[in-house]
Amino acid sequence: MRERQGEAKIRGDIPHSAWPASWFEPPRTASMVGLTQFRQSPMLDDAVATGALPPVVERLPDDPIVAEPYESIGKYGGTASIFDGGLDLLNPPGGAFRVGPQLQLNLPNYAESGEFSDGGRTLTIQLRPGVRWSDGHLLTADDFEFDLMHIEFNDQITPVVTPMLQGATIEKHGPYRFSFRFAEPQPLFLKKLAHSGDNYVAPAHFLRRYHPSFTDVEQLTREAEELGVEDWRKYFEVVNSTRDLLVFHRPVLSPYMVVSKSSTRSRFQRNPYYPKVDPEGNQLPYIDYIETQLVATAEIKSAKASTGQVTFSGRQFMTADIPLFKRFERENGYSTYIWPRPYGSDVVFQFNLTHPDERLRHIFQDVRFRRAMSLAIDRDEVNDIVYFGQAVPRQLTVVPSSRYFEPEFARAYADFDPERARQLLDEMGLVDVDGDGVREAPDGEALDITLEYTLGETPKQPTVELVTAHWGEVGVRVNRKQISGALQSTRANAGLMDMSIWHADRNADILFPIEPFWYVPMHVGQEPLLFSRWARWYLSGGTKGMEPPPEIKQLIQWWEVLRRTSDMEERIDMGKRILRSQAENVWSIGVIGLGPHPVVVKNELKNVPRDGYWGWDSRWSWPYYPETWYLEPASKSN
Amino acid sequence: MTQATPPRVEPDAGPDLAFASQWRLMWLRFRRHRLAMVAGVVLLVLYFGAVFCEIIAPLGAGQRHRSYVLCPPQEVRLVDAAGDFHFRPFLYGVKQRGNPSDWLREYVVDTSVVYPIHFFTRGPEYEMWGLFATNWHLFGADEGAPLFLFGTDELGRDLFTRILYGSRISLTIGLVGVALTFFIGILLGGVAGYFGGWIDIIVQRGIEIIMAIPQLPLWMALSAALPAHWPPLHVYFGITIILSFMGWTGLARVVRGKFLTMRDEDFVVAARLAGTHELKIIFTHLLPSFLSHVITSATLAVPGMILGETALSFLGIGLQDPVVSWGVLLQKAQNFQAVVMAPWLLLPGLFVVFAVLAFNIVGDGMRDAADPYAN
Amino acid sequence: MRDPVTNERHGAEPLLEVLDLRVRIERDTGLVHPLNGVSFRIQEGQSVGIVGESGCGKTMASNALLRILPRRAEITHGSMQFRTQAGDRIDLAQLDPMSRRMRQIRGGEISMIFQEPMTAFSPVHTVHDQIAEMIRLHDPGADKEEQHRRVVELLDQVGIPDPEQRAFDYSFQLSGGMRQRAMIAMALASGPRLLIADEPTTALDVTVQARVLKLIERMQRELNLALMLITHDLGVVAHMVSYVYVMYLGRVVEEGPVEAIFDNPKHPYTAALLRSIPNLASKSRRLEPIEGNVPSADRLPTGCPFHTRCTEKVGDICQQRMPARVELSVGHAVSCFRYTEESLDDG
Amino acid sequence: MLNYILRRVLLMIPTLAVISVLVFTIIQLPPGDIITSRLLLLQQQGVDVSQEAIEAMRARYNLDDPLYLQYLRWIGGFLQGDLGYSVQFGQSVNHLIWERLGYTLLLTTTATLFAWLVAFPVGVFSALRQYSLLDYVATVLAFLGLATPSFLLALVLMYLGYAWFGIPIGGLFSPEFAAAPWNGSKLIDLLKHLWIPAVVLGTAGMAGLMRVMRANLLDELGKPYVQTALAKGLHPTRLVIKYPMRIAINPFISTVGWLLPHLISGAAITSIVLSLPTTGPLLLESLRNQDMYLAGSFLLMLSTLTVVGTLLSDILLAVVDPRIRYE
Repeated sequence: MRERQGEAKIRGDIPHSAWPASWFEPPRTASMVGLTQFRQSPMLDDAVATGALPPVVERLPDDPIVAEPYESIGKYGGTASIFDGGLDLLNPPGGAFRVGPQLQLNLPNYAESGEFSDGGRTLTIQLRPGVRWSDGHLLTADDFEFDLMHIEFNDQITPVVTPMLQGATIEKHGPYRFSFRFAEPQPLFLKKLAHSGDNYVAPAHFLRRYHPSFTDVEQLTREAEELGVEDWRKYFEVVNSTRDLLVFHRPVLSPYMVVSKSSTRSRFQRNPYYPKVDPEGNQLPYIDYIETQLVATAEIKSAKASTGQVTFSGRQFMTADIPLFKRFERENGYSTYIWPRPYGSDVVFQFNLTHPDERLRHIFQDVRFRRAMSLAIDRDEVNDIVYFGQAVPRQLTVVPSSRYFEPEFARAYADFDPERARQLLDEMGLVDVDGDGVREAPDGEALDITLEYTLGETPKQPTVELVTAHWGEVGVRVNRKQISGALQSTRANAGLMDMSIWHADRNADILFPIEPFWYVPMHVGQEPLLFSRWARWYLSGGTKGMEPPPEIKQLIQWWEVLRRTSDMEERIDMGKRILRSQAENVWSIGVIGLGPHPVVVKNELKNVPRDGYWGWDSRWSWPYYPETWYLEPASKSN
Repeated sequence: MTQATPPRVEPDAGPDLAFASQWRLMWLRFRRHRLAMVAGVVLLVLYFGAVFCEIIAPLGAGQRHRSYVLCPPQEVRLVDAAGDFHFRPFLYGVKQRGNPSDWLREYVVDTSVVYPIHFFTRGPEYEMWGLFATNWHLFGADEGAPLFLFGTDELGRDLFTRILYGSRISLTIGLVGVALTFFIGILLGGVAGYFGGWIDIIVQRGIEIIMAIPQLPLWMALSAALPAHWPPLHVYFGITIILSFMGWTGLARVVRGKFLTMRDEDFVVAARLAGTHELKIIFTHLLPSFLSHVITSATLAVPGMILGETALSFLGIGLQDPVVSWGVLLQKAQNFQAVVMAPWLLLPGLFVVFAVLAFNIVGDGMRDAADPYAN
Repeated sequence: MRDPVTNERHGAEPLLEVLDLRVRIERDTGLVHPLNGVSFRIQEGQSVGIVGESGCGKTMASNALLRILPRRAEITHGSMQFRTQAGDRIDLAQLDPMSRRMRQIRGGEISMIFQEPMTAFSPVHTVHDQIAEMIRLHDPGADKEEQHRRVVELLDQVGIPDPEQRAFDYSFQLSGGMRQRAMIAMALASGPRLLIADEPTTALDVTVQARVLKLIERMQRELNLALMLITHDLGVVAHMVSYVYVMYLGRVVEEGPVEAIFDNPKHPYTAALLRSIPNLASKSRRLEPIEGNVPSADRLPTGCPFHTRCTEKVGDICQQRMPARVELSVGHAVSCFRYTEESLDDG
Repeated sequence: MLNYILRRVLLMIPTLAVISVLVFTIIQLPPGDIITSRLLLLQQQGVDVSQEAIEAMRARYNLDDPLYLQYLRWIGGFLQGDLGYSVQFGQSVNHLIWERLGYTLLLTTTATLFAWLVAFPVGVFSALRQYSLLDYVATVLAFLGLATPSFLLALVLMYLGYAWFGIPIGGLFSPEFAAAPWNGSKLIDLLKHLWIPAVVLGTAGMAGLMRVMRANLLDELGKPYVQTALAKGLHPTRLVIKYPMRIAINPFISTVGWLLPHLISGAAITSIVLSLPTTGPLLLESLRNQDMYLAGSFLLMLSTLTVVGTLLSDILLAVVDPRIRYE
């Protein structure tokens, strides 16, 4: 039916050859390439000439990081225009580590290395000497220590500590060498560090001035009042915010820093201390300026992108927008790249297995019900109507490129078999008593299920409409109600909904082992509804929520092993046990995975890879070296 | 200026006669307002469609066609590609052009496939007014025919059919809402105007307060407060109540003003002296005396309700699929992509405009007709 | 004022002579004929009454004179010869209603007092403003001070106390009588020669009515104005005018000196009208309202317009033909088959 | 007069008090609160958010206090001119609102001017030439304007503006001018963008005003004082201007005070469709997220504006209409 080749590609197996081989390895440095000469963007020449900036060699680290461009050595200059809220697409954070292009690796970035010892209880990080903040200060172990001790562990600023860091300490071995010491083995912390960019580092030299541990609280309070913020805490938040940079010019590690900002527009300029160069010794990034514009709605974003108004965009676009983008490609001088979303299922249907109402809980906990619901879905129809037939109908499980993947996980109860579904429902005693075409609960009362959901990210609305229609065809009526994000969060957290949906991210190797919350009740949040009260039980050490049955306790057990072990084989084994349980029990129901996502790239923007994964797991563009993208100066472009 | 005062009614002629002749006069005057008559006919047609949508619609409202997603409107033809005339209308087949991996869903007419149109034919089964099941349709074509007079939506559902079904909700929401509005408006406005004093002050303040709060936030808050598990019918009434909650203030003001001026008129005073109960005075003496005005206002208030329903749907806080209403249908059309790639999705908007226009014009005609001093 | 002035053509040329005036209005409901050949005449300084029930076309006739008919009304026939101050005779029916000439005649030569002083004044302009405007329009030479002096003088003349203050009141601040006095002052402000008073007292209290009428009478006498008093109230006419036209459905059915009309009404309609007036009917007699209503002007009866209500019909002829005008005595004429030749013979 | 104003101002106080309670209720009515929205944001930034974190944050923002306390805290600040701090935007509400108010005012003024400049003459003409061709055309167009949902009109105009005139979609400036300093060509660029929202926002109001003007004028034209003035020999054109129009304009005046608050919130839908940097979308956003201080202060401000606007209108009306003044 479908082109084999196309299928292979869309299945998520973007081959290694899609990207430069060096992207899969720790980056080389200037000395390894043999670079001795470095160049800078001409826009900085004046500042260097007048002495406002030191020469480029002095600004770069001792041994600059070499980033290899996707296609070609770029040219300096230009202004990229992007949507507000998409800034990080061109301005990736400068963290110690970064995520590899296939979402399996965590690669050193500003760190030279990170090594676990003591059975995963100690992580020693060696920073590259001479990496600087955008104000010229050196990045040192102090900055990590400050973040952990004074931001992460200050209960006024961060009310609750990230679980992995609870009880951790930092030990400095020198300006560029330090160790995290954890209370228990945290071998997955490196993945976390890579995925979260620059979350665990802060400019200590700058922030001390605004922190009560270093500056008089009363003075801070006074200053807060003058600024019109409520207290020193909020004041610190504003100062430290990467969104409110303008007033304070908080130093950054990313390629760009803000120069002007209003509530609707902002302008960013290259960071003169950015520590990376291209293989010819040109300091990155290539593009001098980024301008962002605030656009309120996704609809206008896609309209603007389709008329060629932005250099790079993709966030908030929908699969259904693809024809629009394709239609105006030539006319408006851009290309539409189709990047798959690395999600186990674009839409995952979750019944509330810990529903407060015992009647419904009983039905939802019956594996026959969940299997029947999964078998009743005509995934091919969803694929045809919503995905142009170009995505992968599958059960919820990890993406195919994952080391935890087995094909049978994706096939489990994913075929369309309404007869079998009806049979299963009949077996359960869910039969249509009054002959209105809708099944009643075994007690003869109406089976009243409401699906509450919020939109965004993936084609949720059409999928929900189709799937509930499919369920209606086997006699299970599900009411739908679209609710606000805020409400989704409250009700999912509290486990109050009958059922809900989300997009099943965290199904690639970078996040699956850390947060396998689709499969294990280890997290309470807006996304997973299915296990909420079991998860609360687990997180509270058995004091709150609801005690899970043994099979669920088994899942938790496996995960406990998985997250602590440094043995890769054991980790994969545990992961597969967990996923096999999902394939057997269909804890939640997947429909279509690896959905095509439109990424709109202006023709003058070069070095953007044709292929990539688009989503939370990859942090969108981050693994694909946006710092090496450049603007071809306007000439006759084809 | 021919001193054309209406015939003075003798006191013993009784109010009924005056009443009847007032309506007759109104009708006579209304009939002369040609535009209003046309608008009236448009409304009748729309409501006819709403009442008999199951029969008129060739397909089911929820019926999907997976190979005709966002298919443009198809032409019903009498003349074939060769130029020959046929008495039986027919459709040509439609197929997608190009490769699915082009990502462009474009359709071309396939003249090699012909689907004749049948009248009074069997089609998808439905339950007429929830009373009995049947499958008779006014017209239809063979299964799989692209009988999409207004094209299809993003799930491949026939828009013509859905607009018809949608009119049932959209056109009644106005009527039900206005009825509610008027109940509240007349009650509160009447009470305030008739009794005056502190009751009046309270009602007046209440009106002022409600009018002072911007409409959208009130809508949002109220609709967010509708319980999640409510079935569609309850939501429908909930939305209607929300819409009416805003609407009554204007009418209450008018009614209050009328009552204020009328409560001291002779016939009211006479009734009061005769010991008639106050409420009875309101309903038997005051209300009928400006009923024509009230009905005219009602007609003019319906459009606000219809538009309100679409605005709520726009904000995603109104009715939701699977309920089919014009607002729900328009939700799919509210982006640039629809305007460019599938403009037929805007057709429900045209129906909204038509209905609202017609109501306004009819109301205008009624106002002219009801005004005894009209030229 | 009770000189038996005849209204014949002999003697001085009349100030105004209206001949066979017909007006037609186009309505959505069809054509309406409010005036169907009205003829009357006013001499300089003479006061004339036009009497009839509501709907008989009295007001239409005065509006036709000033050419301020409603938009879709038109004069289809007849003439309105008016002798201007300068001595020219012009046919008002031929003038362009929008023309400068016509506007000069309105107010300047012919002034009007309307029936409802409450609404006849603009509510958002002061009395002073509106009277001064009248002066300004017809005497462009008068400067602000002159205007003010004359406004106060006029108000004083019509008997408004404290005119300096009252002039700057709005109409709704004045009592009904005061308003009508102000209206009279405004009508007189431009020094007209013909004053049309259209039901000047209907909207007033009885006690005030007499005083306002007295005022009109006084002003007419003092300024030697011609007065055209339009009213349904024969009682008013009796005291105010010397000559009376009785109108019915857009026609004059009887005309004559006021004594002749009152003492010797010929037309059954006139007689009926007289019987329905309280202060003229003797105390012993019962009031007799006229049977039935005035037929609507869009469905005029055939023949004599009054036949539908007439209690003294001559015969079928009444609903077949229009009776001719018959002069019974000097200045007293009637249109009724009872007095046409054949009927007279019978009598 | 002074007495009247004083009495009205005094009456405003209880009204505003009730409104403030109502506004507070409106924001509290939907389930959930700002913390949940704030969490969404944190999660986007990659911060771990657990139930414990939520509870801690609720405590920090005093969301566990009794409602009346929360209300008192909010209204107390409001009375002192402190509109509070937007949790969602991380800025003071005063700052947020002021920043967008400029464009809102610009848009509102343009839309109102457009509405009045069209509605006024056309309405007058329609009334003077009732049932003429132009009257019919104006009537139908006005009804069309009233009948078209604003978001549809905005969408279609936006597309036509792009397809026919090449006006870039969304916003008030072309990209090349957005960050540029003010100069002539930036102004022209602004005007090029401005007309679509101005037309969309103005249309419904214009249509309504046109009908009101026509109806009022028709009413007034039938009044006896028009006959009086005509009988005075006044030229008909001057007459219409001096008398009936002068009175027919009063309803316009009585709505002047409401224009701003209505357009600020009413323009929200259009602003969302056209992606305009006005206050409307900000208000909706804050309501959606239950950003208490932003939404609450905003709403209360609008309501106060409406109440004050009504009073101003009434005073203005009393100034121009002696009937009200001397009541």
